[in-house]
Amino acid sequence: MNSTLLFWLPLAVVMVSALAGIGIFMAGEQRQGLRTMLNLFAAVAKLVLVGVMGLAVLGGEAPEFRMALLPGLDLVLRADALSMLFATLSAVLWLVTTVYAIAYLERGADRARFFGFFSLCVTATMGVAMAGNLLTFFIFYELLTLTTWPLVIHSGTRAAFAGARTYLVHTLGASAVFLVGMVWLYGLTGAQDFIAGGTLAALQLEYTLQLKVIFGLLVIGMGVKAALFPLHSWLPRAMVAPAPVSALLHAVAVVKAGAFGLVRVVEDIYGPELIAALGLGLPLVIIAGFTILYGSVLALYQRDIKKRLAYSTVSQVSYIALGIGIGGPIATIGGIVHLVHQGLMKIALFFCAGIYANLLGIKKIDQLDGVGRRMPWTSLCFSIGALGMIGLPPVAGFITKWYLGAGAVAVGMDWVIGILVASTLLNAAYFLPVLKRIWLHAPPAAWPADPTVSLLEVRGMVGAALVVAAMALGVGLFAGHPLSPLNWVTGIAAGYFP
Amino acid sequence: MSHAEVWVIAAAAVFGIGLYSLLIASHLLRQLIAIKVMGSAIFLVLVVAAGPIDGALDGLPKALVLTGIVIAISAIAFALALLVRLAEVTGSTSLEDEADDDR
Amino acid sequence: MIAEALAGLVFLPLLAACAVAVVPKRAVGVFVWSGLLPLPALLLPLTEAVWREGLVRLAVAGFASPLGIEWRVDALALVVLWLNALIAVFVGLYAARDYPPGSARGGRFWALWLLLTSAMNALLLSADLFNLFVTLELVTLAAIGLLVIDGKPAALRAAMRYLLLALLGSLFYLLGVALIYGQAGTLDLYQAGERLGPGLLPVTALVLMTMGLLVKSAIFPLHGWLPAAHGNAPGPVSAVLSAMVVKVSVYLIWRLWLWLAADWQPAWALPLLGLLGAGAILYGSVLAFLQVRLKMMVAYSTVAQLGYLMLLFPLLGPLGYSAASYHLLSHGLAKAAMFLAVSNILAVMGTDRLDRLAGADRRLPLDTLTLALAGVSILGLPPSGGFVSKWLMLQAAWAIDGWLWLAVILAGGLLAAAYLFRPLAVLCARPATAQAADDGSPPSATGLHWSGVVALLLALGALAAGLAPAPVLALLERGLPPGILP
Amino acid sequence: MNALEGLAALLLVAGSSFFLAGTVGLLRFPDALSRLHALTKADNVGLLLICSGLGVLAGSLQTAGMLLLVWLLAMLAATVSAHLIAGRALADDTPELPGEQDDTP
Amino acid sequence: MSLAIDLLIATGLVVLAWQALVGGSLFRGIVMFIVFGLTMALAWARLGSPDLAMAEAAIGAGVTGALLMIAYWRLRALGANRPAPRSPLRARVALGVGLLSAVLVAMIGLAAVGAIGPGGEAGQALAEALPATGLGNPITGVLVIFRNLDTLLEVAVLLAAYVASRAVMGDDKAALPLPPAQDAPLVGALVAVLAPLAVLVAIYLLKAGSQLPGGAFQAGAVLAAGGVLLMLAGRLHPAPLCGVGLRIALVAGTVVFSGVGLIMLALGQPLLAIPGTWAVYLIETAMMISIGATLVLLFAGSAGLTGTPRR
Repeated sequence: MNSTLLFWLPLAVVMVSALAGIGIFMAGEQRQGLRTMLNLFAAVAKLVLVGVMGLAVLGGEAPEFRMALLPGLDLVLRADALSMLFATLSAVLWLVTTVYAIAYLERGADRARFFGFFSLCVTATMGVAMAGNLLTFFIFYELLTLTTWPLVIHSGTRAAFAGARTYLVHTLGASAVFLVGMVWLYGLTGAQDFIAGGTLAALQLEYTLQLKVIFGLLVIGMGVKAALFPLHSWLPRAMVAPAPVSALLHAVAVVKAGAFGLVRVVEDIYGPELIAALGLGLPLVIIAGFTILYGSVLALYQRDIKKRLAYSTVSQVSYIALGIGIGGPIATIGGIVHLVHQGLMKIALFFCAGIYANLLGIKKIDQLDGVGRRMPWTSLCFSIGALGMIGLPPVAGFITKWYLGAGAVAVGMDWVIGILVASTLLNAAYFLPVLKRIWLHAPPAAWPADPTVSLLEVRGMVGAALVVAAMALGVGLFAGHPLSPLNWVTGIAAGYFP
Repeated sequence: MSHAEVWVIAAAAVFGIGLYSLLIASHLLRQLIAIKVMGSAIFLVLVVAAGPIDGALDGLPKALVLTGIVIAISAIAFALALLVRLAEVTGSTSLEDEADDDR
Repeated sequence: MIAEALAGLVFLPLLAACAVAVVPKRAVGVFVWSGLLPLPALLLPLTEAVWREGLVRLAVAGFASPLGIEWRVDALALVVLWLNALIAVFVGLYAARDYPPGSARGGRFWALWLLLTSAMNALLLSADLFNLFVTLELVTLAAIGLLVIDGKPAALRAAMRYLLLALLGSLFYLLGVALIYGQAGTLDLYQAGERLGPGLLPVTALVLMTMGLLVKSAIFPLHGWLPAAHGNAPGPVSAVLSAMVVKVSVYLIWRLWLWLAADWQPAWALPLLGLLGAGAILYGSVLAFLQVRLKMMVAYSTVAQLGYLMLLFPLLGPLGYSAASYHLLSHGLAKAAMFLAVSNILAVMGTDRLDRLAGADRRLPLDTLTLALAGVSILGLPPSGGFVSKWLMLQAAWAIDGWLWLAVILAGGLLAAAYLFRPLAVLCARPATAQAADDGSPPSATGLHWSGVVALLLALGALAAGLAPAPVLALLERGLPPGILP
Repeated sequence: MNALEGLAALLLVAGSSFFLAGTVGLLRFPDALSRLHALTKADNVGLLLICSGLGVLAGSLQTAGMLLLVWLLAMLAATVSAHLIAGRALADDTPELPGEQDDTP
Repeated sequence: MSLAIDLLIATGLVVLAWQALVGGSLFRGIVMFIVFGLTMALAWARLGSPDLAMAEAAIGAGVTGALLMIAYWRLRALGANRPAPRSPLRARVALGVGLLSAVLVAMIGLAAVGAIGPGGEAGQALAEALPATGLGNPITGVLVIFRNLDTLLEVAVLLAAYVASRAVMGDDKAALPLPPAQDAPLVGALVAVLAPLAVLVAIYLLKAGSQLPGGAFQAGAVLAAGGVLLMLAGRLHPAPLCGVGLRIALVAGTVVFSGVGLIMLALGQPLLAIPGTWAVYLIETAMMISIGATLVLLFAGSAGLTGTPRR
């Protein structure tokens, strides 16, 4: 792999969906065929490029794109093991979600605007994944906020704007806090790239208090998007967005960007030893643990399907924070690998919720009676996702919980197991009754809505849901396979705990 | 008291009267005259503060004042055209009555 | 070669303006574009020279500075010259739609437009205090002439108020020049700086000149005339007013404080100027949020953004200096794009009142996008030039532990978010009535019309400024004012 | 104090006294027409005396000629303007000068 | 003795300023302003600069006075309302501000005058460089040779003022109203004498400008005065369109000045260098024509001028 290719590859990966987005904007509303073609071509091209880059990373090389941005500060896009994990996840799920979205919005309005910002949003996610230093991360992190705002207000209703406003208030407020933290950090250390194991060890003695405050600021900055407890309230309100948006947004792009940021801060800036030395792990675990329980309890009370899934996301994402907060190789593996598992499972659930809403007009949980007979395949995917969430063995969720528990014991935080058990019970409490309704209850006389729907739409949406559910299952079953996310994360964690 | 002080005090007094009238006058024409009068006072200070009085006054500030006078008249001429047009269109000759004109 | 470039910058548009005033209507177009388009080309050799030597000097008419007038181009002047050239050409291209060179009103419009461009170039080049007064007057007259070209009553009243205040400002400036000439015996900005010491008189002169210029650049307490003037001006005129005319007097304030008074700056005044800026940011943003009309909102946003330029004084240092100059550049581009987009919306929708613009983005997709992109730069969010200047300013505030300035900059950003996302939300809203009326089939979206593209290009320029600031910042780094140690 | 300077001084004093008379007339007389009468008569003669006095002082014929030209021009302008003002005063048959009654602040 | 005269003129200035700006009717204010202008001309004469005296009298008092008068007449013809007088509170505040500014400027001025060293360095440089140019009058030297960029831009300012006033006018209107022509017999005779005299004086001022006080601006103002007189006497009428000849006259000053400057640059000389006295005369004539034409048009408030009477 010659060096010029290694230089331009990361930029190409990030930019391919941006070009598609601009193309879609230019194409305009009417040319639907061209738009779909552009969408699919860009998604496939990105997947191929990510694949090529993955091979390069496996081959030991580190493709890196560097551009002088500010005096002494560079825009760096680099493909290391961790960024490849998130980049691959995003690329795969983007392709699936595009197929799903095309089917879902067959009769919707303003599709050019939707898909344009949709691809820009993935560009931002890719940028977040590939960022090589905190400044680049911040640039794409903010770009993510800007590109997701139009998606949230897509339907243009009053509720959409209320949700969007809360979303903005939280994210822009957090960005101000994040900016202060970053400026403070750059004030102390100067321009530093992400280096596995952290770069601040030398400063520990001199600036202990300042490092702690900076850590707090950065966690708040990331915490909003990662929906940690006090900062999570925007997530349920942003459910007004159409299903593909809440699927990609709240299962993959926005929420994961926040969690990924937390991983970067803990692992690549502070480094596990410094976190342990400064005792910053414990507060993070406490917040994460509380969020897990808080999210699950609130999910119980939700009657709307998507709201329940939203609160479940709030609690699930905190597993990642929990994992890296506990520290130690095992728990960190559990935390990081949950990045992938939660993504797959949650997107499956959101796809199914979207199908129910779009095809049968079902929005509330008590309308789900007997839907298993009417739509067997969708309900199957929904069940796989739900079981995974609860943490039953064959599906991916189990592996995360197992590693988190083992990791906590290894480090001596036995009480964390209590949280894990409690959350599993709560998950079961809010998912099992739903499954019971779907499969065991008798279907109602007439479904709320039964619009005449083209076969293409049905096959597109259900197909996407099936693919994602299969992947969730496959990741769980073939965890031992060398290319599985689990082994991939074990390799990453090896970098942090030599 | 050499001559310079006389002129400076006169210029200061004229400047003060001009500013007072600018603030008090409600008719724009009066305000434009005030601006022109204040301008003359400033030119006076410019020439007097620059050179020795008994010897030949320094020629450069005089040229500047000449330029200043021509600029002053072009500004006042445009202001008067603007004032007449404003009076024609809105019927008012003062900035105070804020009839809300925008659509 | 450099002398020809400098002469071209001033005399080309000047002679073109004279030609436009003389030739019959059908030939006006040729002279307009031959006066405007070569400007960026003329700047290329100049940029190369400034990059090589850091400073280019030219004694006009061959007489050295105490007697004659001298032209000086350093990094800051070059950056603002580039902004002026870009605005003159791009907003000019936009204006060709509303005021075609062949029309009756077009002749007068383009004569004033060319005079304005030439006057601003002359001002940016000049290093002579009285020559700056003359060019400032020419800029003011040409700008107000453009402001009233449509003859709207509101524009006439705003123009009258602007003219009165501008003339008053010039008087104070002239009094300052009189004092400085009396003390230093020379009118050259840099020579006078060396000859004057931190006595009472030089400081008084500096304060007088600054007061005059503060009125002209509408900084916070003296900003009364700006919203009405920029809000009621025709589209392209409000763009050039906000992006350039107001900035030029702030540029002059910088020249006075950082070059003329480099070594005898009254230290007590720096935080005061900073407070003016902070007041402008907060007051302007709140007022912008309360506006009903889109153009007035953008005008108040100018009042707020000008506050950032005044924050240079408390944050004096290489970081603060390059931050403020970069802000001047990126705000110019972004604000021009925003005003053009707004005037497009005004032209198509017939009104710019927010309560009547619901769902306008369907008919004007391009202009809504421009408004959003320009808003990103005004807000200071990452991929834009605004972010680069905000980032540098935060670091500068950080270096001197300026907690107040840190808070003001962040608050400015958040308030800007408040007043910028509100119109965007309105534009993208789906009014209940329209929903039922056309059930999904959008009204005829005005396709890729020329003026929309020009506005978009300016907005993209503001964003590009965010991605490639390195060369400009390096250039600014080399031309630091004497008052600032690298 | 040779003869020429004596003569010039005499002429200048006479001229200024005529001006004084004209001004007193302007202030004292009741209506426009009588004021015009005072002004046109007294001031023109006064100007002639002063110009000739200066001409004598200046010594060179060319300057004297120029000064007389000044006087002629002043006379021409004075007569025409007096004629116009008188016409206007008669037309309005109002004692004061035109515009006096306008009270724009 | 000379101090007494200075004091007299200085107090005259202050009193006249007060008369012009405060109290009394607007018309009376304008008349007092013209007298103030003439007194200012006296002041410049006392300060030893006849050039400025002539300029102040011709432009400061003469043409500005005419513009004010015609504007006042037009406002009354349009029946513009009389604005309400300001509230007493504002009057007191204004008085305070006026007094404060007068005291401040006085202190600044006195300090400035007190701290004057020998004539400014620029003044000395001017004195040394003047003989080389062959000009006697230092002011014309400064205006046309040493600091000629100022003068060039100043003529451009006049052009801008004209174009801006035309822009304000809007295209629906041929010209602003003018008072009815004075057709009294005497006026015809006066105009027949004064108009050619004005041209003669203007040309004399121009020629004398290089050695003695005078120059393009004073000459231009005298020309303008002649034009205004012709217009008031009904010999010259505003026209809706600006003839080509008039247009060229308007831009002549700027174009000729820039042209000479750029040609010199092309020949390798520094930008705007003036080759010789012939160039000075060329530039001054062009500027005179421009200034005269612009001021007359600003007075007429119209696009152009024509000899034939209005329909």
